[in-house]
Amino acid sequence: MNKYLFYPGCSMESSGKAYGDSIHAIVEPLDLDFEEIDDWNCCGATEYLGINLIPAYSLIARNLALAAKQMNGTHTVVAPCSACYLNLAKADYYMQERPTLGEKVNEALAAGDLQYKPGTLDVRHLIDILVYDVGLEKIRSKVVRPLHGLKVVPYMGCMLPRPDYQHRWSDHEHPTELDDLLRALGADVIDYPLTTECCGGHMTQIGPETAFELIRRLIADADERGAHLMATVCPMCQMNIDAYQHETNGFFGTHYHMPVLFFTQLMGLAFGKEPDELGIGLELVSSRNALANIGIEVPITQEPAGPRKKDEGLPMPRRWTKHEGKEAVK
Amino acid sequence: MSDKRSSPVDKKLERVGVYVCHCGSNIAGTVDVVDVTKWAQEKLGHLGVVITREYKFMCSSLGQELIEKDIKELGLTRVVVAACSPHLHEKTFRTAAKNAGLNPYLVELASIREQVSWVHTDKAVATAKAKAVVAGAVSRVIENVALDEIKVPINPNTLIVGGGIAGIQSALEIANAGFHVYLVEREPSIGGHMAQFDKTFPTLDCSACILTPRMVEVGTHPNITLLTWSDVVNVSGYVGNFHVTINKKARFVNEELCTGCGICQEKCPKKVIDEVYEAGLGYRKAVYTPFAQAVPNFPVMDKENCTYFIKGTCKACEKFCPTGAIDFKQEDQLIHIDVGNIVLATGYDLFDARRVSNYGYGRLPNVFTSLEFERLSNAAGPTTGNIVLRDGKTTPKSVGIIHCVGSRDKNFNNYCSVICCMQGLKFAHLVHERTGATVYNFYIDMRTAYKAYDEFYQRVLEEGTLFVRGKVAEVTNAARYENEKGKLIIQVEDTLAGKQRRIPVDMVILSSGLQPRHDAKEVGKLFGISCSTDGWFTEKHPKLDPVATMTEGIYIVGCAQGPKDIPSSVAQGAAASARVLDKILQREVTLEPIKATVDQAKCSGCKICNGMCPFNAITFIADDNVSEINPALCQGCGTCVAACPAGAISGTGFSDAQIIAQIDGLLLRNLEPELA
Amino acid sequence: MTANTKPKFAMYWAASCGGCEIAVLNTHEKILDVDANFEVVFWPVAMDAKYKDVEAMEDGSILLTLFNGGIRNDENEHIAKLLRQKSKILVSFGSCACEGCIPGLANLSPVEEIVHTAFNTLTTDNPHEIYPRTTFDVPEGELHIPILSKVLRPLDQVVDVDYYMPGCPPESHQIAAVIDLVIKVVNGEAELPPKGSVIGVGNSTVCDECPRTRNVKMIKAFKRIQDIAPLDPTLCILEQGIPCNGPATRSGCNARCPQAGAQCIGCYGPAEGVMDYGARLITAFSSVIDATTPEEIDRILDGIPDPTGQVYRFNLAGSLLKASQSAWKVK
Amino acid sequence: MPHMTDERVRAGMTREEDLSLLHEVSMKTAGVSHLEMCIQCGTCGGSCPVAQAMDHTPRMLFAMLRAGMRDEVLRSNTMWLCVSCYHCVVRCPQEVHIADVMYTLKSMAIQAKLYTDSTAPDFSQTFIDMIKMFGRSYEMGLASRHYLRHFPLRLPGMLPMGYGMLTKGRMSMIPKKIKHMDQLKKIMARAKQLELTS
Amino acid sequence: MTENFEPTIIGFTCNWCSYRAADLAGTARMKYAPNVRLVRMMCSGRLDPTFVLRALSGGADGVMITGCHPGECHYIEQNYKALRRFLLLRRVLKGLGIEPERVKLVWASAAEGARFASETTAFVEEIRKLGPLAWGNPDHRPPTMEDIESSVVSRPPSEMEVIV
Repeated sequence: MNKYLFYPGCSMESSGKAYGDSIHAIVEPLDLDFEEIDDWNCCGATEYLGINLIPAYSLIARNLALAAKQMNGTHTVVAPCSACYLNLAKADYYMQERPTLGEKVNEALAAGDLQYKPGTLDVRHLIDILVYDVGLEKIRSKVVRPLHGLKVVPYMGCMLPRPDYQHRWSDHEHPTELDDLLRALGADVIDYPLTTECCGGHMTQIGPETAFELIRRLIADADERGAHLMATVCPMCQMNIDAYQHETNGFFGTHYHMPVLFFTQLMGLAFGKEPDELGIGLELVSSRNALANIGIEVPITQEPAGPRKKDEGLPMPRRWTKHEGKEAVK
Repeated sequence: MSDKRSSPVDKKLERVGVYVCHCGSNIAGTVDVVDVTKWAQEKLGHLGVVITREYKFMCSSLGQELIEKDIKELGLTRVVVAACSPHLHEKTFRTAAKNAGLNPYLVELASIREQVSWVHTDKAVATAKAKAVVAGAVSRVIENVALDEIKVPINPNTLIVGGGIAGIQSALEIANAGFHVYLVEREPSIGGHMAQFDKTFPTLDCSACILTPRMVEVGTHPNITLLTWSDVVNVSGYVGNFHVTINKKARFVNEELCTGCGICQEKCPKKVIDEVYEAGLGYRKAVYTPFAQAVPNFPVMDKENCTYFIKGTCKACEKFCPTGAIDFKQEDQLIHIDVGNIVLATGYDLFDARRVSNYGYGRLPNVFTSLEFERLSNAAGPTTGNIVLRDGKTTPKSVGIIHCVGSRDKNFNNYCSVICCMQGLKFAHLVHERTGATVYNFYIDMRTAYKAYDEFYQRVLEEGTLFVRGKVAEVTNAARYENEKGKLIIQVEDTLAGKQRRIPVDMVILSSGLQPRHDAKEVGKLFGISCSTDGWFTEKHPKLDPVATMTEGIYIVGCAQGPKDIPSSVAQGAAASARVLDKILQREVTLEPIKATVDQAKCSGCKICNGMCPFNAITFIADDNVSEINPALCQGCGTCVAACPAGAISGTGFSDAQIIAQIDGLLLRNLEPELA
Repeated sequence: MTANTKPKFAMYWAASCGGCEIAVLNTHEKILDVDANFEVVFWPVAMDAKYKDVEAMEDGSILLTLFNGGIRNDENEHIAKLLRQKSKILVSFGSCACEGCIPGLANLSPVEEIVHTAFNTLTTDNPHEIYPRTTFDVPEGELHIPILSKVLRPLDQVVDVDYYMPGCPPESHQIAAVIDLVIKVVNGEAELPPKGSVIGVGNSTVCDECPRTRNVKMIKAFKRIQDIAPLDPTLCILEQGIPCNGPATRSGCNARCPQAGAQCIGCYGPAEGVMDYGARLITAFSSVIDATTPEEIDRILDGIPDPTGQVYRFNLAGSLLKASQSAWKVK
Repeated sequence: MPHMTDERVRAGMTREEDLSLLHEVSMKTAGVSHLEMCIQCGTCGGSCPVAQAMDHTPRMLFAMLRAGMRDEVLRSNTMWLCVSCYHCVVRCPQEVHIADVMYTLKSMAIQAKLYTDSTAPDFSQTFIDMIKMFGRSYEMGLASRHYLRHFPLRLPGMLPMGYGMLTKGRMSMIPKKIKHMDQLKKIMARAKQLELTS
Repeated sequence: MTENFEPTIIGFTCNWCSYRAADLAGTARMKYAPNVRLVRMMCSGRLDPTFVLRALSGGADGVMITGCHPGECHYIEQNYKALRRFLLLRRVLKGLGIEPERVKLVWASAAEGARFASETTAFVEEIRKLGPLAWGNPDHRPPTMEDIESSVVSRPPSEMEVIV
């Protein structure tokens, strides 16, 4: 169960290098075997779908076809980037839902001696594998330096839990996977209502003012809630919030300093890895001050608010989780 | 082998009359009725068609007289009417035949309106298809046999399951007519959801004020046996003769001795959140009556939470009970009753608003469900009627009421829950009246389609409630601007203004929809009735028979059949009672003679049919090594007929011979005598 | 030939295996009653006779003809028509004549394929691929062999039949009883049953005569008999998951096969009034399946490897569809 | 097929033609769009994080599609602002594939050359050009080409960022290229043909 | 030959759902292909495979069996029995060289007039693609709408044809 086909995506080698490095660092302690899909190409991000239909899906499907060829012992493709994950999952799903699309894409693939039968592969995101396959129990057992005292805002981003063709996530709006994982690392996880709000996506490139407003909402709310840093699962989110924070501050005349790290970097730290091994320091908004909180092992100063005493007010309903039966939180 | 062998030699020709209806231009507009008539005369004459006629409206009294006259004068032994669907006028023409002395089951309808003229456009093609349909009907009617209706005696007692307002109404109607009713309720008290409400729309009567007298009447009625804290566990038998087993759960309170004084509840040290009656917003004790006016007024002990049952000590209730009515040794008790009819009034469950996670219920404290708000605004509720936030003290200054929560949404329930619009308006009025807060109602479509409902909408408009047409996208506590801090922000597209709006409020009320009881499927199975895709019990006919079900003698009323408000539930309760009384007063019930029978000479006792019948109509007689079908239990589906490997089971109304003949006719294999 | 006042008797063997003839002889002494009460005028397997002799007989002069075998070629058809013409009572005798039987399974294949299989497969040593010809010129003139028809037909699809006597072969005790009856009729001591009756059979199906215990059947898997060891000797065979044709098959054989520990394969054909035997078995087998999803049902049905052969082993030629598409499509 | 002018739409032109636009959009969308099921509830417009900047909310756009207002729809900035966050998609009570419809409208607008601001289409095209050249995205090439053309004034403010990205190795001066570019090119060429014939 | 081919199809309907769906399609004036002629039964559980065989051997090119959705049977669960028979019947037909697609099972509730209409039209097209069945006689087309006008049904010629 621990072998997977791996689709890194373009950013893993460039803007999201820290993500790539930190994934590399945690794979081994968790007994995961990630086999990179040979000669994969860019998934087209959100750009191609808005130009042509068949070419866009053929571009994505080439990766699926290559992965299907490479299947041995596993039919699961792992993508760490939310946009790649969504594109791959989407192509697989729509080729089935609209058979004519599937036929045409396969006709195009045939020009390169490839073919893909939709439904052959399971396309999953890295955090899905970590939470549901590896399990929080195992992750907890690898923690040697708990992140006690580090106030983290879990930021899932939008393209991961939505549209969720295969019903993999606990919720579309307030999924708990990242919260649970960060909690397993010992971090103080802040309830972040904007966890699946958009970071602006490609708007930083084409409509910066719109994008700045979206970035502002995210960092302002995180700041308001006293976060030391944000943890993300997506290179695009990291890039937008990190690299454009300076410009956003300039645009609004604000002075936010909200570092944003990949959740895998935090996992690496908790597992006892060294910061430089995990790409820490590659972020433009420095996390040095934030991480000082673990470096000096600050004791837990603030207990999370305990259950409300009965006489204080009216009782709350129990919280809903779609995956009540699923082995997520042990 | 050849089928020649099975058909009797030289069967005497029947005398068949074929009547083709124009239905004004409904049929004649697309089908050449005159051509069909002539064709039937020419091509089907050898089968015994002696007269064919066309007429403007066959179902008119003149049309019927035409048939009656021909039956008498021409000695017709079979009649085919090519007109509309049998579901519309089969009865009409059967009655006409009966009036003329012909067995009504020797009449056959050929549907050339719903299945031909209304669904096709090409006249030639439609005419040709009409001919085939008529040919099928002629072949079939020749194989029809005269049938007699079946009569079964009726037990005058009635079982009503569910003690909400629909069940209460139904019970009282029957009991007042002088017949005995068993009313079974699974909660400790009758009253149902209505007992939880504060006010009822559109007149704003106090719910308890109008409900309590009815509850008391049920509790004291000499013709009603009230069994609360009880479940129906088994049902067998058939209309007029049901045998029912009821499990009366242990109350741990002796009903003979208990006076309902309430001391046990007062002394019980264990406080439990009341998830049922108080909708999770208040507390009760481990021994409790759900509310002050409960009927019956005997408490029940909640075994899961009682300290004595958990730890083995306490017994405070027993110590203080003045009459010694507490009985920790009480056990569940099975009660067997016989009844003639059953009314199911099992009600609804409230949609679980936590599922709409973008509305934040369960995450954001000041988001409330409709049922919570009912308790909040109820003078007998946990806040004695003060509308406050979840902190228990702050009065909201602004309130948003969201309609269609979980309803009209393919992600949840795809139907309209009917009551939510009026409920939302009622809440708006109550909030406005009690707190003076600014109230917003968010709706997709305002549905106020009954007497005095739209007037209530106008009244709420007049009171200054603000209406925003748009399905709310989300409720969030993530403030974007200064004025949003500390508030719940309702984000919505105001579709009439064409703009996205963010409206900060203190409190959000979700007008949650209704959904079928979580165990509706199992209950349906227990009583032998079915559920729709949505999960509501299926009525016999959605318009013309809304309280009866496919199983004779079983009726459905109130929200068990589908979402509805109090007036409609009451009307249905009464309607079902009228149907039950009708059955009781007839003393016997007439059943459609569509039944299966086993030819015992042919039956080999292979026991294949015995597993086929969901109504347990087929019994195996071990001594004779044959199976037998109880005609009163048989519902006439014909599954066993098709299943019998020996061809030993035959079914009336839809016999093999009839269906085969119809297939041959439809394929025009009957246009000339088959040559040997 | 001396004048004989005894009623005349004939028996003929068309497309069949000959088992029916053996079954008649297997009635032991009863066969002597036939001789005592009838004049045997035509019985190719038992005595020499020429078709010409039969052709010369007066129409209706034979009282009783037992015709076994299906109609597979023009010779069969000619004799069937001839015997119909000459006989008062024509009995369709045995499963082949009644419903096609095993030879009828050839109706699953086109006739060329049948000939090919017979003359050019591994088990046939035919290196020059010589096939029979229907006509052949010899110095003496032209020789003919019968021409195969494209499908095999039961007797009643070719001529009018008075009675049917199914079974592969009919049980000897049933044959003896029928012979007794006809002798009684001849002597005016009994009356013939109505024309078209099935004779020498029971009223019900095999289960009626089967002593095994039966319950309501719910089956999670169909198996073949060789896959179950040992079979419960007292429990219904179908209940043990083996497709047993007994529930749909006419009684009269005393449930021979189930009594011997094997499933009924259906040689007595359908029960009284049944239009299609296979349909009855389809409904019987599907009725005992304990599953509600198409996938699960399909999985269970996979346990019947040849459904068509299973339900039509004896009855294909006499069924509603009579033959397979490929047999019909032959030009 | 000639497009209806907006004047003709306002004059209430034939129903068949109106529906053809809705149908066309539906057919060009990946998956089953469910566009005809829209009940105009506004969930999409309410959910959209960028709705304030849109000419029309998505809901209005769907109403305009039904009305056959082709040019007005394709000139709208709505689809160009869509950030593909899928909030509207999971909340839509009628399961309309809103985000995918937006992609369709973008491609239709490009084809009809009806977009009012070329920034977005250019960015997409540049991005795709890089992929077609290398098989992978090339951020340096993309950024330099794109910013010089559309945001020359933003460049000074972005210098620290660009510098940081380069020095921290988060942006490469040299593009990465896949091994089988020939195969990818063949696939894309065939796909393009199929798009044209469909 | 299949271009002008108008299939003849027999449809079996359940009195409570699909027959009412057909009625509803009529009341709503939905248009669908005229090739299906309906037989009403009380339940899809009444469907005897004999009926299907009779229809196919009697000139029908396809058979449509309709019933309530699984779990919604008016007789509780009888449609599951129809499903089982249908699945075995299709296997037997396949053995006889009849394309299993010629017999189709469609679930349609009383409210699904539109579904009934669209499924009917779709099935007619599927059968049109398969071509005539012409059971027992490849040269003889089953009676079509036009043939009804002339109304003489030619019987299959003798099966006795010279071969080899």
